[in-house]
Amino acid sequence: MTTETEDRAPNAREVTEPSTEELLSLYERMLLVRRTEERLRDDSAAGRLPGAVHLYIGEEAVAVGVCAHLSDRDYATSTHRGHGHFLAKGGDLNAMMAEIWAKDEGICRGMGGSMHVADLSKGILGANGIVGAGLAIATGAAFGAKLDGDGKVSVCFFGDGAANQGVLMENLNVSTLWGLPLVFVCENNTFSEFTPSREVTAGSIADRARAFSMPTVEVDGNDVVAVWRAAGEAVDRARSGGGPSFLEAHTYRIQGHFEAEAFVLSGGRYREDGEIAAWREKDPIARLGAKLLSTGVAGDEVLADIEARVAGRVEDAVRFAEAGSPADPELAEALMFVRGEA
Amino acid sequence: MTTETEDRAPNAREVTEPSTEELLSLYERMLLVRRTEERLRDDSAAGRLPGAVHLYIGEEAVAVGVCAHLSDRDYATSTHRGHGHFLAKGGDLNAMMAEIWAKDEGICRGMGGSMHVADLSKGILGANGIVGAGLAIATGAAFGAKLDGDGKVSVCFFGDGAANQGVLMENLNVSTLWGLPLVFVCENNTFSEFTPSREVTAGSIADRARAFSMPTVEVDGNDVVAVWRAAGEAVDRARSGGGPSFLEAHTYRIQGHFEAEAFVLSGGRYREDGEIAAWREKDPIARLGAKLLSTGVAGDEVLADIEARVAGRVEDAVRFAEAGSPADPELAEALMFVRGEA
Amino acid sequence: MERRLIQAVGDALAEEMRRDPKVIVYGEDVELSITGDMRGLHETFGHDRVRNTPICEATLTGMAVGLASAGYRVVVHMMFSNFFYTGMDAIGNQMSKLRLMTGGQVELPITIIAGYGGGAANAAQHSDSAYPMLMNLGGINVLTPSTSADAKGLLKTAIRGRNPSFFLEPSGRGGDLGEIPDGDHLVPLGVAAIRRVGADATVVAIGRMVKPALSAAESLAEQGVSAEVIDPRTLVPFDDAAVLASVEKTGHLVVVDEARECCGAASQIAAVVAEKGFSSLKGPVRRVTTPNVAIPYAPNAEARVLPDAERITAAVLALVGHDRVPA
Amino acid sequence: MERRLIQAVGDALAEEMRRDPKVIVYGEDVELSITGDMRGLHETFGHDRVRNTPICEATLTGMAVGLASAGYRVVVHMMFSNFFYTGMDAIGNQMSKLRLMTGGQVELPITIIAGYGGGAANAAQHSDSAYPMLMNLGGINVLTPSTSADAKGLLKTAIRGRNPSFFLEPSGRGGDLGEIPDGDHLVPLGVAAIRRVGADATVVAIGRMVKPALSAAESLAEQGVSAEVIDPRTLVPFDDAAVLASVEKTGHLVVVDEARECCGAASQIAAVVAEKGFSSLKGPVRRVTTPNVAIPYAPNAEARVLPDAERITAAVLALVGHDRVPA
Ligand SMILES: Cc1ncc(C[n+]2csc(CCOP(=O)(O)OP(=O)(O)O)c2C)c(N)n1
Ligand SMILES: Cc1ncc(C[n+]2csc(CCOP(=O)(O)OP(=O)(O)O)c2C)c(N)n1
Ligand SMILES: [Mg+2]
Ligand SMILES: [Mg+2]
Repeated sequence: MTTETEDRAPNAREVTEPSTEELLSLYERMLLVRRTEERLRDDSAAGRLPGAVHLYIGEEAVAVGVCAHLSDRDYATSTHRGHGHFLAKGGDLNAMMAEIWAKDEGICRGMGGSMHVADLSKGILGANGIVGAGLAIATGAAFGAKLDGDGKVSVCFFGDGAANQGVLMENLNVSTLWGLPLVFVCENNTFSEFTPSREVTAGSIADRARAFSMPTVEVDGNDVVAVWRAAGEAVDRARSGGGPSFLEAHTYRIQGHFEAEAFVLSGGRYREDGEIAAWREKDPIARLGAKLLSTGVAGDEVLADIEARVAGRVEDAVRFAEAGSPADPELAEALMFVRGEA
Repeated sequence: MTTETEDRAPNAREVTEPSTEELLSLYERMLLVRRTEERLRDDSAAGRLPGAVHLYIGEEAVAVGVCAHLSDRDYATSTHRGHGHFLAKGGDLNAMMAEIWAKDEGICRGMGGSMHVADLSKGILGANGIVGAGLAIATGAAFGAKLDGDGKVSVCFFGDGAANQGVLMENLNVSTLWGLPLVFVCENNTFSEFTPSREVTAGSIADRARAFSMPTVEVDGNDVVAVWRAAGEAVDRARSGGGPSFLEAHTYRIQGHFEAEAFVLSGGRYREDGEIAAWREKDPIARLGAKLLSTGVAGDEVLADIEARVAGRVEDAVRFAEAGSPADPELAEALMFVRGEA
Repeated sequence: MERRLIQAVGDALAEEMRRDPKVIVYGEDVELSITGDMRGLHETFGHDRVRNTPICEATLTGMAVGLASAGYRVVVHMMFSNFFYTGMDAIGNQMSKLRLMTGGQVELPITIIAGYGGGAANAAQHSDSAYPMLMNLGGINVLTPSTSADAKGLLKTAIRGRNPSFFLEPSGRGGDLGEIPDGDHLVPLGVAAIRRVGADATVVAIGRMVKPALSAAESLAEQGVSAEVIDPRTLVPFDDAAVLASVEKTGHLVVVDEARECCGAASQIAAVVAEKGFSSLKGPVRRVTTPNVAIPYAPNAEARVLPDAERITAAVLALVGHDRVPA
Repeated sequence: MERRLIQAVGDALAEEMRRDPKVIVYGEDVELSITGDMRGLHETFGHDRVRNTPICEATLTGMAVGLASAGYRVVVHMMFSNFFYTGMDAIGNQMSKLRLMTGGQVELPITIIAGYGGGAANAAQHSDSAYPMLMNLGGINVLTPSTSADAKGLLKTAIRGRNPSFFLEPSGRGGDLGEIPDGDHLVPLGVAAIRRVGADATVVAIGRMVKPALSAAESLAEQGVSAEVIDPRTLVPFDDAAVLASVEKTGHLVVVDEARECCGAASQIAAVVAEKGFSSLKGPVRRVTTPNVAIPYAPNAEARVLPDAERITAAVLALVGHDRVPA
């Protein structure tokens, strides 16, 4: 679904459009996520990464469109597919790559890995390997933000599969009751692992939020400007004390569930190549690029510059990661507790 | 709320009214639950019962109106407040009382107690001390019923407090997807323990089911005929392959959360006496009694006969329980596993 | 000052909440406080700091992680330790792991309070002593006070601490009256208390089991057997040294634990002594625990499965019989 | 016939499903079978009997109780043992207790399958060996096959059985090829297998730990130390007798367990031997386990915490040093 249905928008500010600068920044951020993940895809295939990687390729507009409205003081929780959220929320690329390469310079010192990149200093409360776990964590952070009373906002990214975990309903309930500054962002990429969402999801996910009279919007998740607009309203509402909102972004997972998928499935199939091809046509980055060109916001050179800058950053990050020191094996025992403390 | 809003009722049979016989049976069943529980109330106060008892006084119309449509082959799951469901579904009164008195003759041989009365031979899968736990158990039984394909139905009784457990949403989802013969019956008695529902429940509980396009009815839970009618449609729908339905019965808990409440609260208050008095006016048994008299379905004598018969049964049951043998303390170790088996 | 255990809990909460505005309390029915340990807090500290929640344990434990990450000290009341199962995801997958997983970025000052154990005919779903599974997670402190003073002092330490802690109080009894030192009474984690000095056998008794262990020691004394009773006070961290030192002196170990035997706290303590204190042992170690059963409702059946003074006495006598002939 | 462990699991399922139409399999992504152990079942047995579910572990475990109560034999795939935490309520409060709570009315033939353990850089939330908490519940069988033959035979026994069983397979490796007897191969629960006969020390190794234990025994043999390696195969029920008999012979016990040390399976086994086999022991028992940490992602850090042949060898040598001088 690619309609943008706005049910209710109390306290919403005037809908604005991203400025030229903002548009270019959205483009660059999406491209950074994409090129980073393409590199992870290749390095994973080449056996250079220790663990599994779950890629966000094709879904970049969601994280980038939402996080454009957040500052480091705001909170976000993420999923097993978390590189995009991490980078969009301002996480350090080098430290993320070093993490995935299991290095001591990694953002989690090599203890977390791809599925668990977190940067507390940026409000990134962490990618999470437990489907649905980010929901309550985001609500807790939103509760803290509300108690602080200084306009911080908490955002929870979660998948269509996670939307079937009962914790969704619990957190819709708590956040509504307490008027928390929380934005639910459901990334409906049509799959839970290899199971098509429609086989495991009754009704519409957005309706589950509407049952709580929560301001709810469905948006084309491959249109970064549409996401930016909807998220802007939701974030503003949260900041100004208007309580939680719900965004369902319709998008598509271009890569497999994780990069070893083909090996694991050994020939098993759950989708048609044609479907993937059709969604490639809706690529959010290519779409914004074409729009930037056609509206004259940017010329070929500007885009080429961005491409080059991004490529350089990714290259640097990989070099940084490769040059890092191995993780410290003593950390496991040293870090479980804050030492010298109860 | 005491309106009876019917959203959708596909596959519903013609709405019928209970026959004279059925009306008298509803009356007697409600009275049996009431008089039994009054006895439990008194025996608990007198310190004659080992554990805590949670009473259903005032809510009898719900269990009785629903279970009138069920046979022993159908399944029901219940709550910590389960005596009414047990008796309405045809559980043996003597065996229940012996259970609460912790006797070997108890329906669970004294191993379960008040909060856990179960009679598998009657499809009573058990009262449950874990709020919300009955939901998935009922869904599982409904799945079995659907696989059996012989028209069995599963009913899940749960409270307004339980409706805030995420498992509600999970089971709305699964039962809708699989078209299970399941009837959700939410007993909204306005309290979770000492917390008024409205303080912990955002929106309307029925709306949570409507989000799944599930046939959903809100009904006056103190009007046994209204419950009987709504449940009849839902049960018929389930039996005939029409899938799950949702019933929210609005009612009120006349007694405390449990019988030691006054002691535990030591003066703490969470509701006004006037509220209790107002709900006593809507007593489901008195209401049906008055209706039976005013419509000439029954005269004073008939009702007096019923009263006497019920009193006799309760008296017998208490005598049965008191005369029972103490529970067998060796059972705990003997019963954990089916012996001689994996 | 003499206070019951639940009053000591309330006192500790009030003091810590007064001391640090970042301490937040929530849970089901904490405002009226069904278990009594939070009586009055809501009136004193208001809705922002003491708040009733919906029934949704999975979210209550997960929310604690988020609220702690946002800089608060979180206290969650979960009523009965059986409800840990309901809220187990965030306990097992988040709370106990996130500090390591984030490379030490996150600090989670979370204190979970719950009642545990049997003895009140609450039946299987309200009588578990569900701490062994917490002990196996790593990353979580487990506190089992047996006195009012320890309840207060341990809880204050936990709330002020920087790690997740589970504070387990014996369910629904309120506890006996006990003297509490004046002032800012803190009890460190990981330091056992010797409740009775003895020479012939070491009895390690956990939480509610300290009382029957002491009465067993009493009757053992009458039979000429001198039992040393150790209350570990916290199971994680655990004071290995205190137990090992005692066993070095006595040569015998009995561990009394209300949790079930298999992989319970008694197993852990027995294993530690069999590993590190083997040379001190003059005979087998003994676990006196609840067998591997669900707790039955009937009081006679429940009494049969819960450890009591009689079983403790018998276990000690069986051991000291190994190296002494009764006088 | 030679089969990998996951193939043996698939074979067992297919055979039992063919044998009994009441066997139903469900779980997240069981149709395509992400872990490979259910490959082909959906095509053979269809949607009624092999069914993908939404992601909702709390309901999957609870539904198993209802479906079993309705007369079916339920097999649930839960992928990783870490997800037991997510579905823990019905495991801890229902599945393990309802038979007693209903006075024996209910039978719950439920088999839960999941992968466990580390070694693949899956990090903390996908690497737990979450069976000690199951062992502490009572009322649940815990199966930890180490060979293809046992995987098949134990799983078939569990599915045909009348009690809840958890079947734990080492995560994501498929296992080595192993010979499986022809015909209706069943392995009884509660009977340990002696994987290698030895005289100087008993090494009890659980599940995936059998392999490093055997290679440790190999290198110990080169050093003149003869280790007996026992694979308990099931942790509940546990074959006390086999372990005690071996310790009686060898005088030394090392327990190797991938679960964390505190209240883990190794603690239980150590405690049993310290209780019932004390007089056989010539020295301390040793647990070789994962320490009380979350499993780190970095392979070097992960390798450091997981038990391996080297640590097993060292533990045995430290013990036998007690009563023998190296040749
Ligand atoms: C509690 C839990 N159950 C199951 C899994 C296994 N799992 C990992 S990702 C996934 C599918 C998630 O689907 P969705 O939420 O839509 O996210 P997407 O992968 O599509 O981004 C599953 C079932 C898990 N990690 N955690
Ligand atoms: C999982 C769980 N959490 C908390 C409790 C404690 N508790 C028992 S009854 C109850 C309130 C239930 O409210 P509701 O579902 O409305 O049922 P009612 O008592 O009103 O019939 C609570 C919180 C419990 N038994 N189980
Ligand atoms: Mg998805
Ligand atoms: Mg209620």
